[in-house]
Order: sequence, then structure tokens, then C-alpha cells
Amino acid sequence: GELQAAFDDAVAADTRIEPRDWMPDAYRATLVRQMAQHAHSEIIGMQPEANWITRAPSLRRKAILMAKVQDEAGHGLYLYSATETLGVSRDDLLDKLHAGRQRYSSIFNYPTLTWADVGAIGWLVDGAAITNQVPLCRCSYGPYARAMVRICKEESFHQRQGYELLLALSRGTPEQHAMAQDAVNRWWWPSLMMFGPADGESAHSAQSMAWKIKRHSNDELRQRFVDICVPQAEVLGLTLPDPDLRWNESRGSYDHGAIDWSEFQEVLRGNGPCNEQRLDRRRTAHENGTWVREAAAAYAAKHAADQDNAHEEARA
Amino acid sequence: GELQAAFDDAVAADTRIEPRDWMPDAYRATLVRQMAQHAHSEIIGMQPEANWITRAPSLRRKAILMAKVQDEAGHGLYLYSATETLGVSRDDLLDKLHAGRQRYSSIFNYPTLTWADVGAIGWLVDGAAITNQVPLCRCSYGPYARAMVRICKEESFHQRQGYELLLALSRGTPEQHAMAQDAVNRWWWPSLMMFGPADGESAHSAQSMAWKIKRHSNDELRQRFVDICVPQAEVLGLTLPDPDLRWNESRGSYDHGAIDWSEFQEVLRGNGPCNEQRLDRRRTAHENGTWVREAAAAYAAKHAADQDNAHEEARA
Amino acid sequence: MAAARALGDDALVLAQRLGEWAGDAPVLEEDVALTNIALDLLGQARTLLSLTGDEDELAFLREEHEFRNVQLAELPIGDFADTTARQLYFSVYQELLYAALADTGGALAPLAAKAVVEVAYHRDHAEQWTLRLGDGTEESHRRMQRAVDGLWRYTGELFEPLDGLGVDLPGLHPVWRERVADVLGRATLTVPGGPDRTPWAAGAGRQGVHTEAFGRLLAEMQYLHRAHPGASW
Amino acid sequence: MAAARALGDDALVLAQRLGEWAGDAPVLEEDVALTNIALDLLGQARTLLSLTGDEDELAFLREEHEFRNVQLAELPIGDFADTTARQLYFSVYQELLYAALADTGGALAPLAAKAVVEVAYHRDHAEQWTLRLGDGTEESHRRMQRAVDGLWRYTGELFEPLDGLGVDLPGLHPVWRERVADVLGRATLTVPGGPDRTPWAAGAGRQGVHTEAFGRLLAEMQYLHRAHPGASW
Repeated sequence: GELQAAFDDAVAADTRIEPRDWMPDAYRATLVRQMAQHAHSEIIGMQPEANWITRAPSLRRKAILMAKVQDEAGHGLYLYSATETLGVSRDDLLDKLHAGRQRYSSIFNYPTLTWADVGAIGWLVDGAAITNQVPLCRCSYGPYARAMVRICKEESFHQRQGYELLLALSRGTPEQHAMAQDAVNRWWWPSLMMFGPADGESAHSAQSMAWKIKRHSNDELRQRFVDICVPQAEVLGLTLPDPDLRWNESRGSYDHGAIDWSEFQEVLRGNGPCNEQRLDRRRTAHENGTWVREAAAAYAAKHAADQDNAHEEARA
Repeated sequence: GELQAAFDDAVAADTRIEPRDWMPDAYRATLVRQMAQHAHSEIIGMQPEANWITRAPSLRRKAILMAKVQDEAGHGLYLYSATETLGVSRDDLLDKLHAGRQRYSSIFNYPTLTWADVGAIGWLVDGAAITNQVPLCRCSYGPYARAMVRICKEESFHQRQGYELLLALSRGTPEQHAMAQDAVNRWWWPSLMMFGPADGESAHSAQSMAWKIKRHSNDELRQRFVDICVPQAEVLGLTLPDPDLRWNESRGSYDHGAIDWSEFQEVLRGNGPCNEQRLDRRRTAHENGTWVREAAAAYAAKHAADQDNAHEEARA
Repeated sequence: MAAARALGDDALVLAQRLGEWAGDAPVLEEDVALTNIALDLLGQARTLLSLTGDEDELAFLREEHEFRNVQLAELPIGDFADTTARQLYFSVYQELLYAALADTGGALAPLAAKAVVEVAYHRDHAEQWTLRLGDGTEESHRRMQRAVDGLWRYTGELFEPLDGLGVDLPGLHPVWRERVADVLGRATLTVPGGPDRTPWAAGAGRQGVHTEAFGRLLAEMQYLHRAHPGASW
Repeated sequence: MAAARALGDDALVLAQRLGEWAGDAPVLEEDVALTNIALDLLGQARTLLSLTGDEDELAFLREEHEFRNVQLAELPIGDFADTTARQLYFSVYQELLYAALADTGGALAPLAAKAVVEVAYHRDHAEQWTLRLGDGTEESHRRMQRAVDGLWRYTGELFEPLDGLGVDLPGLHPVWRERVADVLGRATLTVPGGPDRTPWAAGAGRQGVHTEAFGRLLAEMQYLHRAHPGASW
């Protein structure tokens, strides 16, 4: 109908869709799914890094890591707010997360085993996230695009800090260097998987591209990420754990080895190293906080009543 | 009456009173109070030492400490059993402990702040306990006396291990020596208080002596302990934190400085450094174990029923 | 600069405790707020400790008895009521302390002038939550009362004189009591009646005597640094 | 002696975990029993590690990735059902392993012959508690089923071949499954259906890849030793 035509025109003209605008149900549902997953990833993503706050080996690094985890909580806040513009509440989204009915990024189902993992997450995981997210700053849905602008700025800061952390380790003692190499060995392949299945296998991609939620294919973004990382790894003095990684003169890009998608599928299916642990911890934190949220609500209700009474008295 | 006379004769003749024998209510009550306190002290006493099991600095010391804590649990078992011969159940005694209606030794309301505290507890606290307990091996109540024989043997083993731990620290690095000295500084006075108030102030002593539950006065035992410790401290190369400690030629004993009984009273009153912490932890462990004990009881009941059925069937 | 070190230790140790909340707060806003407070405290700690030596050597290579923080700072985080009660007691204290310190015009005055702004926010945050929990539900009231009672005996130590600080700490105690009592009153909570310090240990952190919990805090905080002697990070 | 070190690490790490129960067991008899099992395991660990180097250097100065224990041994103690489930899985495995090892007549045979007696007691203890919890109350049944399910994916790793051990570990796997299934069946519990190992991490302890919990275990275990380099205790 007319509404659909106006929506299509707006998308075609790269005009932002705003909360008050009509939008197709499927577009809304896709956004809710994607934005909720993104928000959930920020809050679950606090866990693997918060794991090292209390053990950070210098006060400067402790401050940087705390600030980063704080930023992630902040990103979660923006993203839940942005998702709420689509007519779903944060509580509802959290319930779905806790019930396992909405996902978060599988990358957070891998453990942070050493301090170097904090660096590898910054460099590779945040790096991959930025590669994915920069195009989202031009996403057709306004609130999501605007949240992304702010988030990307902070993420690129985190990425540089992670890189610098790894550089210090790589140039440090032999034990520190080995720690950095080991972390890169463990995080490299999961980071490549963050871009999702190969283009032929990706369920939602085509429609998202048409709606300009997505701007590039999974494989395009993955290639971009690989091309950025290879020279950075050289400067770091660390090896990426892929013997098939080599420059392809004709493509002007790096070829990389085959990704083990069976691992990806297993982790998605819930059999990753930390799936249960992450969700259990999230649920526990939420349950432990129930009495606090109830208290805040009760207090707010009393307080609102006080104000009403004050108004009444003023009128009488 | 006749029963009282028989009881008095037995006590006078140093014949053991046994559970089947008649005894005055007050004698029974005194024993229950004292034996329960003793049993509770063993189980609460596990906490300050268990605090260091996971952090013991060598595997040999870890094994020794684990074995010691295990012995304490074992002593708790004997003592609850011995107390049960007086017609009170372990559950009942534990409930009274958890409700704060029965005491445990105040010494366990002090914290174990460093590894050296494990040594100081062995040397001083177990040393004081042995000094108190050796005479209890001749206590008029049979089950208590027999439990004490076994316990004293193990305690003296613990005391030697604690002494040896401190000796290793005292002869170790300057940091280790300082750690040992600091522990002795903190545990010396509380250990002296373990013998209870000065003879003039002790509420229960005279009657207990008459009943031959107790064989020596608080001050006598305290003096005996001081006289043992002073030369041991010299061999250890550690100083006892009492400037007034000196040999008294005429008494053939060491004089010591005045004890700060106000601290003792405060700790008794519940204001020691760890009173709440110890009791909370005990209660929590007990509450966390409720479902386990219920399961064991339910299983035993089913199993008993199975056996009954088997008997019935065999008869039928 | 023993005073700077004592204040720096307070801030460091409390920042370390607050850092344990990251990701586990009752609402996402509190993940942000508690980390923010922790970061402020960590910043204060770094400035203060750097005045007295190398911040990392001081944080990671001292033994337990060399730390001079009050025991209040080192106690386990407990539940959200325990954390709120500690934040109330500590932030009211810090606000008074830094305001007085800023007025001295001494070496620590510039730092104190900056910190007092941060700490006023911490105090406001703690106050708001004290009101919500105290005057919220029956359960939150019960938990909050238990928390303020339980921590009371660690508060006396905050007002022990600190040599060379130039601030009359005992003189701030009555104002602190008044302010805390005011907040507790508005939160329908009872001002604790017990002693505000106890013999031997509670309140001896400034003399290097700590609680059993502190050794475990340090083991976690210092382990990695100590496992790589001499390394740079 | 890589095999001896792997087995020693298993025993050491599980002893460390069991040591956390001391004083907190659901009944006093279990304070005795769990510490006793921990002591047996610690004894095995000391003998095995001493064959491959200095026991304390190995226990206190290796980094996380240098430990070769199975991940099953390092997981947090959880509740009493989690502890019981791990003890069942681990003691049935250890009993089969040591019996086979004793039969090889190799260097480790005398140790294994001694250990198999200890481990038979551990297995009996775990079995009795599995029966009580599985066939006890509704709550204990639910907790025990959740525990055996949750740990299942760490069991596959136990049967990974160990070079130089002289025992066909994969060959013991079917017997293990049978024995465990028998106990679970008698305890009215369901044998878990999921995979007994998972990609990347669960089941890579023998390659030096551990869980997040392991770093914290080591921080606690090694801190004091590392804080005093070169000291004797």
C-alpha cells in the first residue's frame, strides 16, 4: 500500500526511518532481533573482561579495563533504549535473554584465560565488531544508526588499547610474549566467525541488505578485517594461527584458510566452552538484584504518592 | 539420699562416673555445658585454620594443615558423641550453637591474618588447650575423660607441628621472621585468656573442682603454660609481647604482666573481631547442608522400608 | 607522607572491591555507576600513592601488614545493601575529609579540591540508594538495617588522627554522625547503637592489622604482577 | 614422565578444590571424609610430581598453561551435588586407571597399587552419596541430575591417551560408562545424553587449555609461595 511505498522510497533515498514512521512488521522484527542481540552482547560481553579487573597487573591497566567495561554497560544502555523505540521494553528483552530465547554474540562463550586475552579481545574482537558496526552507522533505522556512531567511536578506542596491551606483552619478557601469542592463537578463528556464515549460507543477509540494515556481505566484511589485521600482527611481532594466510596479488587481499564452521555451529548450539556459565551468571545477577529493583519501584511509588499529596494539599 | 552418697563416694574414690550411673542434675548440666562448648570449639576452630589450606606455601605444609583440620572435625565427632551419653542429641547442641545459646572458645574469634598464624595457633592455642585438657583425661565423667585421652595425643602432635612451622619461619627470610613475630604478638595474650578469668573471678570453678571435672585452678594452669612457653620462645628466637615477663626465683616460675580482661569480656560479649563472621559461616554451612541431610534421611527411610519388606517377604 | 599513603590505600582497596561488581549489578545503570565510582577512587589512589613512591610497587608488592587502609574499605562486597551502606559511610567521610583537606592549602589541597567534587557525587548516589532500600520494601528495609548495623563497628577507625594530614579528623566525627543519622532517619532506618570500634582488630587497619578477607583480596590483586617479577605491562 | 605429571596435576588440583570444603560440609562426618579424600589425592600428587621434578616448584611456580590436569578436576566445587557428581566420575576413572597401571608392572605400578586402595574408598563414598542424593528427596534428585548433566561434557577428556603411561585409556572408557551408568541407574538418575566433550576448550586441559576458574584457583594456591621467592617453609 501507500505506507509500504513511502517506506520503500525512504529506504531507497537513504532517508532515516524514525520510530514514529510506519515500517513493515518484518523490518521491525529484524531490527528488534538484531538490536537486542547487540545489546545483550554488550552486557554478556562484560563478563569475560570483568574477569580480569581484579587481577590487572598495573593500576594504569586496571583503570583502562574498568573504563572499558563501564563503556560496555553504557553501550548496553543506549542499545536497549534504541530497541525500546521499537515498542519493546528492556525488561522484556532481558527476560528473553535469560530464557535463552534471544541470542548474544557467540564470541563471548569463549573464556579469557590469561591477561593477554584482554588485549586479544580489544584488538581482534573489538576490531571485528568495529568492522561490522561502522557500516551500521548508516543503517536505515535512525535510533540504531545514531547509537552506532557513539559506540563505534568508543570501540575504536578500545581496539587501540587492546593492540597496545598486546604490543607491551609482545615486547616484554619471553613469558609475556608467549602469553600474547597464545591469546592470539585462541581468539583469531573465533573472531573471523564473528562475521557470520559465508555469504551462501547466511539466512537473513539478503533481506537486511535490501532494507539497508546491512550494507556489506559477511564475507566482504571478514575480508576487510583480515586485510587490516595481517599487517598489524606483523608490527605486533605475533603470528596469526593460519598457515594458509598469504597475500593474493591478483585480488589485492589476503587469502585465509578454511573456517571450521562445525565449531561455530556447536558454540551456537550451546556447546561452547562458556555458554552455560555466561547465562547462569547473568541470570544469577538478575535474580540477586530482584529485591533491589523491587525496592526502587516501591520507593518511587511512595514518593510519587507523596508528590501527589503535596499537589492535593496545595490545591485545597 | 542414697544415690547422692554413692555418687559422692565414687567421686571421692576417683572412680569414673558412667552414663548409666545416677548423677546430680547440676553435675550433668555442668558437663553438658562444658563438653558442648568443647565440641563447638573444635568445629568453629576449623575455620581460622581452614582459611589457609588453599594458600599453604608448600605441599608438605598443606598436607599437615589438612590433616590437622580433619583431626579437629574428628575431635568434634568424639565430643558430640561423648556429650550424647548425657542424653542430648548432636542436632540439639548444634541448634543451640547456631542460636548463640551455647558458647565456643573465644580464641576462635580472632582472625588468622598470615600463614604464621597457623603456626602460632599450633604452638600457643593448642599448647594452651593441652595444658587445660591433660588434667581432663582424669575427669570424673568416663566418656569425657576417654575422649580427652585420644584428643590430647593428637593435640600434642599439632602443637609440635605448629612450633616447627614457626621455627622454620623464624630461621627463614627477614620477612618470614617478621611474620612469625607478628603472629606471636597477636596470639600471646588471647592464649593466656584461654585459661579463663583469674581464680577469684571464676564463676564455676569451685564446684567443678569438687566434682573432679576440673583438677587445677585457672591461674595454676595459666602459670604452667607460661612456664612452658618462655624457654620455647627463646629457642624459637621470638619475643613474647610482655615487657613484664621475667623469672621469679622465689616462686620458681615466670611472672607475667597484667591481662587486659576488658578485651576478654568484649570478645565474650560478641564484640571480638570475628564473632559474627564465625557464627554466620557456621550457620550458612549448616543451612546449605539442610537439603543434603534431608536427602540422606529420606534415603535411609526408604532403604529401611525396603529391608523391612524384604524381611516380610522372606517370612511370607 | 604516611597520611597520603593511608588515604591512597583506602581508595585503592575500595576501588578493588567495587570492581568486583562489574557485570553483576542489580540494574545496568548500577554497572555504570559503581564502575564510575571505582574509577574515581582508583584515580585518587594513583595520585596519592604516586606522591609516596611507585604506584605499582606500592599496590602490588607490599605485604598485607604494610597496607594502611581502614578495614571498612576491605570488607567483602556482600549484597547490594552492604555495598550501599559502606558507600554511605565512606563517601560522607571522604566528602568531609577532602573538603577540609582542600581548605588546608597544603600539598594535598589541589588533589582534594578535585576529589571532593567526585566524592559529592558518590555520596549523593549512596544517599539515594539508602533511601530507596531503607524506605522501599520490607525486605530491602531489613537488609539495609542489617547492613548499616553490621558495618557500624568499622566506622570509628575513619576518624583516627592521621599524622601530617593537617586535618582534625576526630573533629569531623560529630558532623559525620549527624549527616549519616540524617540520611538513615529519612530512610526510616535506625542509627546503629553498638560500639563504633571493637578491641584488637576492628579499627586497626591504620596500624596494618586487617581482616581475614584482606589477604584474599591481595592474593587476587597482586598475583599476576608478582608472578612476573620485573615485567612491564 | 609427562603422564606422571598429568596424573599428578589431576590429583593436586582436585585436592585443592576439595580442601575448600573444610569446615563447610553438610555434616561433620563429611568434613572428615572430604578432607580424607583430599589428603589421599594430595599424597598421590606429591609422589607423582616428585617423579618429574621438585614438587613445590611444580605446584607453585608453573603458569596456568603448564598444568596438564583435566578440566574436570579444576571446576569450582559448586554445591554438594556438584562435588558428589565430580567425585563419582573421577573416582570411577581413577579406580580403573590405577588398577590398569598397577598391572603394567612399570615404574608407576607400585604407586598405583597403593593408590587403587584409597581410590576404591573414594568411589564407594561417591557412590553412596550419589544414591542418597539421587534417590533421596525431590530437591536432592533435581540437584543431583543437574550436577551429573552439567559435568558430563568434561568426562570425555579423562580417556584421552597419555603417552608413556602404558595404559589403554580409551579402552577403559566403555567400562567407565557402564559403571557410572549402573550407579546412576540405581540412584534413579538418568545417564546424561549430551556430548562428553565440546570443541575448543572443554576437554583440552591435557593440552594446557583450562577454564576461567583455573586461573583463580592458581592465584589463591600460589600467591603466598610466589610472594616470597626462594623462601623455605
